Amino acid sequence: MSERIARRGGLVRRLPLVAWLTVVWVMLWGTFDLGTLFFGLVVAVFVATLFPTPTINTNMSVRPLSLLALVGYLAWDLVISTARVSWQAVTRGPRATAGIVAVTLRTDSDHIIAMVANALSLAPGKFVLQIDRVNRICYVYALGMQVEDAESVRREVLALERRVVRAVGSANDVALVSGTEGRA
Amino acid sequence: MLAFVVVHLLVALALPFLARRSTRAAFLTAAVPPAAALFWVLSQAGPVLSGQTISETVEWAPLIGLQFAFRLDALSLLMTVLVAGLGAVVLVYADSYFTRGGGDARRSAPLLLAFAGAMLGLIFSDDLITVYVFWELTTICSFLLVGQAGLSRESRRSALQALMITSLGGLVMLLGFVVLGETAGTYRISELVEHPPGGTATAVAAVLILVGAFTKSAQIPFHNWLPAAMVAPTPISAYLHAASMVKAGVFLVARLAPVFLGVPQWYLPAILFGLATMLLGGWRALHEYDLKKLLAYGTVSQLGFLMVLFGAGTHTGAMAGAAMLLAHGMFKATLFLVVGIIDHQAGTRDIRELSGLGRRMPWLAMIAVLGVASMAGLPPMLGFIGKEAAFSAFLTGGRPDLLVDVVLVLGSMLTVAYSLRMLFGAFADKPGVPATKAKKPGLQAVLPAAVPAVVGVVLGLGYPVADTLASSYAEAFTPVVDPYHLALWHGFNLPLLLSAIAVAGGVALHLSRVQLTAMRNRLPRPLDAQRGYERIMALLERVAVGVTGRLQVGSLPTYLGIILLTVLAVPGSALLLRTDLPDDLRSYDDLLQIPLAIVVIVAAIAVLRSRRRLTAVLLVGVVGYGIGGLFIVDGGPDLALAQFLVETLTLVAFVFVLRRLPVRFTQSDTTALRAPRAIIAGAAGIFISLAAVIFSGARHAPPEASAEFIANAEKGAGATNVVNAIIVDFRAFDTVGEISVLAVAATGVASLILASRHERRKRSTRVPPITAKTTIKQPEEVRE
Amino acid sequence: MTVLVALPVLLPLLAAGLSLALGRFADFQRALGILVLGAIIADAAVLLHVADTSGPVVLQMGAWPAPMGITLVADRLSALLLLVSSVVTFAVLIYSIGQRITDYGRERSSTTFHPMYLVLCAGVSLAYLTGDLFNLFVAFEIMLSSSYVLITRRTTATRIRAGMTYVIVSLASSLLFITMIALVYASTGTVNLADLGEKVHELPEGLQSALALLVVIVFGVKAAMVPLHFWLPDSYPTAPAPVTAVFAGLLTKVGIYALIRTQTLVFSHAESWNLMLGIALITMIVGALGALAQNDLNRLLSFLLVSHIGYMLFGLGVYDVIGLTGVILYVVHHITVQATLFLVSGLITRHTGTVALTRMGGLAKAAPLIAVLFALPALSLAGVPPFSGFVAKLALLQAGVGAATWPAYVVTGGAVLTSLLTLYAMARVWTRAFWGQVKAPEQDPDPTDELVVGTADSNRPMVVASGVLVAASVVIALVAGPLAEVSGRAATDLMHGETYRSAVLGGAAGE
Amino acid sequence: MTWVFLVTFGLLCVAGLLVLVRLILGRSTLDRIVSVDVFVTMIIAGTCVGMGWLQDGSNIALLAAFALLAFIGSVSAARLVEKKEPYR
Amino acid sequence: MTTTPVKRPSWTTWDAPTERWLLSGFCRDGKQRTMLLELVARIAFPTVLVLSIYLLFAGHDRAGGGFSGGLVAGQAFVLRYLAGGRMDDSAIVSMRPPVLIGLGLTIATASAFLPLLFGGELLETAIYKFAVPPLGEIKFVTSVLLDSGVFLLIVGVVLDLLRTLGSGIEADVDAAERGQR
Amino acid sequence: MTINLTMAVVLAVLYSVGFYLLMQRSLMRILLGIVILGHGSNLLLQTAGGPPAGAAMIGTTDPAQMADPLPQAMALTAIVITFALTTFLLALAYRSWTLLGHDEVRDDIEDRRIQRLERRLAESEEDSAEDLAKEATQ
Amino acid sequence: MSLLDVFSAVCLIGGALSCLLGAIGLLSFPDVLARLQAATKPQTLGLILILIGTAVQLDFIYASGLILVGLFQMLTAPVMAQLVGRAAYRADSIRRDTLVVDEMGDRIERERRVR
Ligand code: NA
Ligand code: NA
Repeated sequence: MSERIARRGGLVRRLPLVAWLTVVWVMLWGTFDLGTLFFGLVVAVFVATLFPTPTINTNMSVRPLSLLALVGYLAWDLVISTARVSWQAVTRGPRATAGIVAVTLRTDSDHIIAMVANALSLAPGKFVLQIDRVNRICYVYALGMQVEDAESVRREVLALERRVVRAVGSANDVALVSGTEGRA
Repeated sequence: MLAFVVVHLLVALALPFLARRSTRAAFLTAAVPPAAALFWVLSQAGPVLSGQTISETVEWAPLIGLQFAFRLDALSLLMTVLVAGLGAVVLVYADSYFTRGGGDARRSAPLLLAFAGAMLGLIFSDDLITVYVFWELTTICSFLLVGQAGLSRESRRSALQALMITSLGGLVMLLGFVVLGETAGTYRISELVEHPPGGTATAVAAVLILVGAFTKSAQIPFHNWLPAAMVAPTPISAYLHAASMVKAGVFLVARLAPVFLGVPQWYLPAILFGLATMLLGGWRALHEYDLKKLLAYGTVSQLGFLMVLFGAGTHTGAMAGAAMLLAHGMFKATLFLVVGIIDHQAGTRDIRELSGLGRRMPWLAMIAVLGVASMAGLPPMLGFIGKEAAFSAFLTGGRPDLLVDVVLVLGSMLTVAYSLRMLFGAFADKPGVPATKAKKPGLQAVLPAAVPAVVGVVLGLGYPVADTLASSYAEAFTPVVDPYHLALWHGFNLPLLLSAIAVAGGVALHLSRVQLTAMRNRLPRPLDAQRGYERIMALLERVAVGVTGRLQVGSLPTYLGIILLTVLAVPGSALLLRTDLPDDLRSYDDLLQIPLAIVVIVAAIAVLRSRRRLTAVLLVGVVGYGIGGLFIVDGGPDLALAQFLVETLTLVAFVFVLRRLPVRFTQSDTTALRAPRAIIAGAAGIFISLAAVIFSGARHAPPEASAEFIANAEKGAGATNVVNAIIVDFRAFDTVGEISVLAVAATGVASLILASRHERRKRSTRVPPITAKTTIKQPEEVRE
Repeated sequence: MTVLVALPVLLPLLAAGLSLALGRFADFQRALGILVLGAIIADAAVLLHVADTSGPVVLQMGAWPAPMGITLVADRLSALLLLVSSVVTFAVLIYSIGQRITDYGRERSSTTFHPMYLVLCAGVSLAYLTGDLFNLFVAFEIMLSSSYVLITRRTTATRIRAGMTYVIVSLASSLLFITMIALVYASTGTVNLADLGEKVHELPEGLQSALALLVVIVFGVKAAMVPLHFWLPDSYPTAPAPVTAVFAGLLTKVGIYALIRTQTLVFSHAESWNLMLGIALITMIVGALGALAQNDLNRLLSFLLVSHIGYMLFGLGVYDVIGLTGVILYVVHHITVQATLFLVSGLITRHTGTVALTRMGGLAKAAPLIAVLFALPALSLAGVPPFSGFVAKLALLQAGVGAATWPAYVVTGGAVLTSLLTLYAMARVWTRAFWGQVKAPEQDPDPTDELVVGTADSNRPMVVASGVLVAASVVIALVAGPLAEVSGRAATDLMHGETYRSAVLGGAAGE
Repeated sequence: MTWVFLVTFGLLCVAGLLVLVRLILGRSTLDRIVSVDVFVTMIIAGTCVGMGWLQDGSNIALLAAFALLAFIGSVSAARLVEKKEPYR
Repeated sequence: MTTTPVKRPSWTTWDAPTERWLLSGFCRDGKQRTMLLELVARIAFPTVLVLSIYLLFAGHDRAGGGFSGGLVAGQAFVLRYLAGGRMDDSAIVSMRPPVLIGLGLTIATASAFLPLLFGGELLETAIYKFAVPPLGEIKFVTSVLLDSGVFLLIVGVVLDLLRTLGSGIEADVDAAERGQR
Repeated sequence: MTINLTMAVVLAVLYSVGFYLLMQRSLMRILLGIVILGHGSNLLLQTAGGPPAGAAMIGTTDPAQMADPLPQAMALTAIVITFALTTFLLALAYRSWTLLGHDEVRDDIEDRRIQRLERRLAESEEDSAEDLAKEATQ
Repeated sequence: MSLLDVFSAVCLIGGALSCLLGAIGLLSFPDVLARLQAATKPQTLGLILILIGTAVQLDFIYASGLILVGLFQMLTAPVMAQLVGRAAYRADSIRRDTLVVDEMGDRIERERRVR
């Protein structure tokens, strides 16, 4: 029953999606005129209506500045990590070591956990091997680490979580991550 | 004439329905059309015998010389007496012979009538193809009549033997007809007679046609089907295998003799094989105990005799042949019907078991005597007249002709001997054999037997009628100054002496029959036609099984290998032998082609070595992506896009299926096969690549159509993407076809995959499966 | 007017689409199929009439002139074959509807059979009509893909191997086909058949012959010419009767048609073609011998099918007007008769519950109607007069003798021998299955397997459909005169490609 | 500018061939899956460079499709491997 | 959102998200679920559909066309299947794949006949241009009808493959596992 | 117009590998062989149009520099058809697996029977020929 | 060479180098998990750099499409990594001797013993 209702849940709820799809359409055509926009809107509404997605409770609020900071951090991280991993590949090669570290996140939302995992996995060197969703544990694989590096890995992950939450998390989550820094 | 033939066949078609009600009505109804045909032909006898002919032509497919051409002349008139006259008689007789309402009766009535119709068509034909059409129809009727319900193995064998031998002849004859017709430019017999063609082709045609005549008329070495066919019910033997069908070959020789006058390939085999057949048939008849078999060998012998007479192609020979043809039909029909009555009433026809029937059935014995007398050539029977003429026919020529006469006399002796054997065997009182119990036959059985016997006597006494008939036919041959005439008395001359010798010799042979049989049993039998036939059929079977067993190995890899070998052997050799490599060879056109090529090549070769399914699939995916890359380099973005999309979807589909299959390939092939396969595959691959180089080097002009596409795409098809314009507009029809294939494939996949779900559903509602073998092996683990 | 040329392709495709979309309505599917195939018969008849009286009917698809667009051409040959084929497909449809109704009841709809069958018909029609080599490939694929589905429908453990053989060999030959098209295009720059006919002759001699031979092999696999035939007897016999009937009747003939079309219009041979004559002889003999070794009725018929492909190759090998006339006549005859025999074999199998001849017996008494339905096409196949097979065979023999070369004589002799062996094979079927003691029907070992529905009755539509085809073959014999005339004219057209070329390319031809 | 493109292509080609080596060596199926994924990415990159070189961007949307494809193929293959028995 | 499993879950099911990311009547068992994948699928699915529609319409002037468009749309569904399992309710209009295939074929073949109504040849294309003031000039090429038929059919084919090779085989695997236990 | 040697080698390898795989018993290998052959033939079709050139897009490429569009269109059709048939064969392999427990193309049973008969005939000489003749002519 | 060209050249060559380094890593690292790091991530960077380098060369109307490609790559690469890594772990196709710490394996062991 609730499914049906969720499905119908007006166009308003789907506005971000429609907007995104319209943007995609316009970017694909590369022509920025009224016609393209109009048809993009038509297509977006068509797709969004024909294939509805279930509602998800997200209290996300985007903070542009923090988001920009996050993107910048990720870009920098990408470059740095690439260099690091490449160095590993060239110098250590087959003798490279690695470890799997459990990190308990502080936030409890599918979205945030997924985004953290995604952001973490974007750069080389680390990625989330497994998520224990119920216990909010991310098992992070880190390349080139030694036994003593486990704590620093945990710290890095939690720092990333903080950045993500600040960029898109709800006020609640922000409160959750700030202050209690570095606790694992 | 066509009308009569058609009426026969139409009535035959309707008869099964009548026969279901009453077989008696069916037989009697069946007798009507032949009788009518006989009366009509006899009513035309006057003009026909005076040299006029009646012709009818119905076009069928003139382009290939197919037509029904009919002609009533003396020969066909004579044959009508046999075919239609005896047909009517036999049909009436058959009703008394067959069990009323029985399966054989129900089957035989329509078939006999159809046969009569086909026979009529045959004897009326004035066209080679028409002859063949009816010829084969009689063969088929004979097959069905001999086999009947095919209950016994013997009847099936005999029917098949008759069918095979006569069809063999028929087909060879057809070839002869075609050769003759194509050489002469016409298939009309009357035209061929008027303008006989010559040359090698005609000689070849003569031989081929003779083969047909020999098989149908049971000449050596094809004679054996005839005695074997005696498993048929007696009316059928009497009609088909004595009076009419077996005459078809002789009739054909008679018909075509004027065409092949003076062709040695025609008359030499006819005379030689005829003589041999006459002797052999007579000799075999002397030792038979089964009355029907005895008569059958007698028929073989007589057919040989007729073959000699007609094959000679002389005026007198033709006269004799005509007379003997008629005589034989009459007496043989009589004797068969008599034997049929004996068999029917006494339950046996073995002469060792029959005794005293002459006294029990004096009338029947009388009739038999008339028949036997004609057969033995005693005056005043028609048989005597014919034999006189026959002896005369070979007296005028040189030494070879005399030799023929000697053999004819020998043959006649044998004829007399087996005639006596038949008569005494059937009717005499035999010491030590108890008198056979037999009911007196009914009038409906005896009368039909009597009719031909009486006709034999009447035509003998009224020999001028027979003479007119025979002369009228013989006119076709080179006219002689003083033509021979049939007569009872020519004075004391050599033929009469020969007749006397024949009779005397025959009586002597009959008296010494016990010694003869003993002698025969001591003689080696190197040539047995029956064994020969069986050997050949066994050989055929052997060859069939051998060839098929060796070629049809049932192995798909082999079949595919053979296809590839054929590609290599046929166009491959044509290409290699007759062309050179083009001279503008380049090693590459775009630098990027090289790395992509390396990727494709390495991945493709790696597929061969991969043991795991998923690895192989991934490697094939890389090949596909690499080719997509090549498409991009080549300037085909649409193509590349499609290639990438399809490759991915293929990969996904493979993975879906691999969920269920084992991780590794099953290795079942022996390594021995690897090398030949690799060689074939490599050679074929190199051939195609070579062909690609050579063929692409042969074109120097850019394609016209493509320039047109580029010129018209924007205005005509509304597309600047020319490839797309081709797909949706210029060649949109291809696209429609292509999506149909997709739709079909998806439907097929559904029907295959969902089948197991249906089965599960069915199984859950029913008893456990009977054969569905679902061994589910848990796939191996993915691990190094 | 010219639209009529496309209807035999587009109508069944449209109907197939509707049939898929409305797959739940059994009666609708049946009615649609019958309606469309009936319409195609009428259409083909009109096309034949027009093509015969006023020349080829040419449709340039999308109004693009010939070398650009795809051209559909109904000349005498294609219209004639289309007509005969559509009669066969129509009858087979009736038969299978009847069979489905007896086996599953009236209400059951079929999501696969009807659409696939219609697509198959479209593919066959397109193969006859198209004037474009690549489109011919598409036609083959349409036809073959639906045949794959039909042959593997309701496949069982015992039959799946056969389906695989069929699919894989066909796929392999399709790939060769595409390769051949690529080579053709590489060397000539066109795929329009009429255009190709002109361009191919600009190639060096060796390339021409290599290409012609490659084409022979590509179509030879489909046509089952020896030694490319092995797949056929292993696969056809295992499909249900109507499927085998239409496969045997049509699919191989489409291969033959393609062979004839390409070898006359595109490539041409100066005199009688000895290689083809040799292949013809081997095909005839190997097929006939194969038939004699069989105990399975359907396999026997399949080998005979192979054998008689040899006749058609024979006429093509003679390569003159009368030879091609013979081929056309033979194809027309054989499409009908071979399909009929497989349908009747289906009736026999349902009656006896087995395909093994040794386990049958007494059918002539037990089922006289089946006996008649079997006997007539059997005799016709053996070339016994006055049936259609005789007419066609006679034309071929005349062609062989008329060619007056030693190879032609030898093959003519082989044709006669094959005729005899065919008759022998048929007579053996008769003596084993129809004569002898009546045997009780065999128990069906696998009731889910459609191939043998032991002791299931054959309802009236099935018998009527078989009867209609038997009647059709009789009619072919009856109208042999006009038919031979049309075939002769068609053969003349084939020998002189100008009619076709100028009809397709317009005034450009002959320059 | 041409040399830039040539160098880029050269580096990509070398990288591609290295990937090919891993693809052939394996050793596990997952290695191969990763290699295929990387290979497709290389082709995307190469195509992109080519479009830049030719100054023709009209078909750039293709790349979006390509990027999607590699992903789907790898995911499905990885799923297959994963489906087998769990750890130990 | 309280997930209190009766049995302690195997470690392989830890990845299951707590929310419903994709609309699906049937969920994969936890073992196969992946939060990240479902998230990506949720975002990518409509995006890829838009891409596919773009390809359909862009085909005339750039690489693409009904065929590629249909395949890309099909890939969207593949992605959705990989992430979320069976997709019985993926759209508001539920249509069995064979029906979609049939519809596509019908449209494509019917579009061949369409020009006849306007006096053209079979499969002939007409180009219409409209000037709609605010949107600019709109070009309509009739062959897009054929392309749409192709598009629909391909989508139907891919969906059918997912139904058969995807879910069908999955059901077989399940049945086999049940049978073994 | 001649195809360059690199492409010729690629074609040779693709066709050889495809043909070799085609002659295997494992249905999956055969299937891969068909896919590879499909790749080979599509590549051949494309290269039949001529050496690499610009995409056939009016407005972006000079018509003189355009690659021949027709082979591309044909190859596109061929790709789709090969794909369709590949999935079908895949389903067939799967069906074979569920029915038989293997995915191999084994030899034909009926053909095997005739081969056994042939071998028996070859071993036994004259005497059995008689029986066979009886069998044959029954 | 304009400044834009220089930027473009840096991006292109840098991207290609990144790809190459990734490929080297793919070849040299000991097990799937490590190779995964080396292969997929530098690819992402490399691709993005190349996209940027190309976008600079093209008209903006075309370059917009490249943004989509980049986004797509960034969205999917991590998912791919996680799925493959997880599969490798589940299928036990990793080298445990190179793992200095495995808190996940420890936990699984612990829970198994408890049970
Ligand atoms: Na069954
Ligand atoms: Na059955």
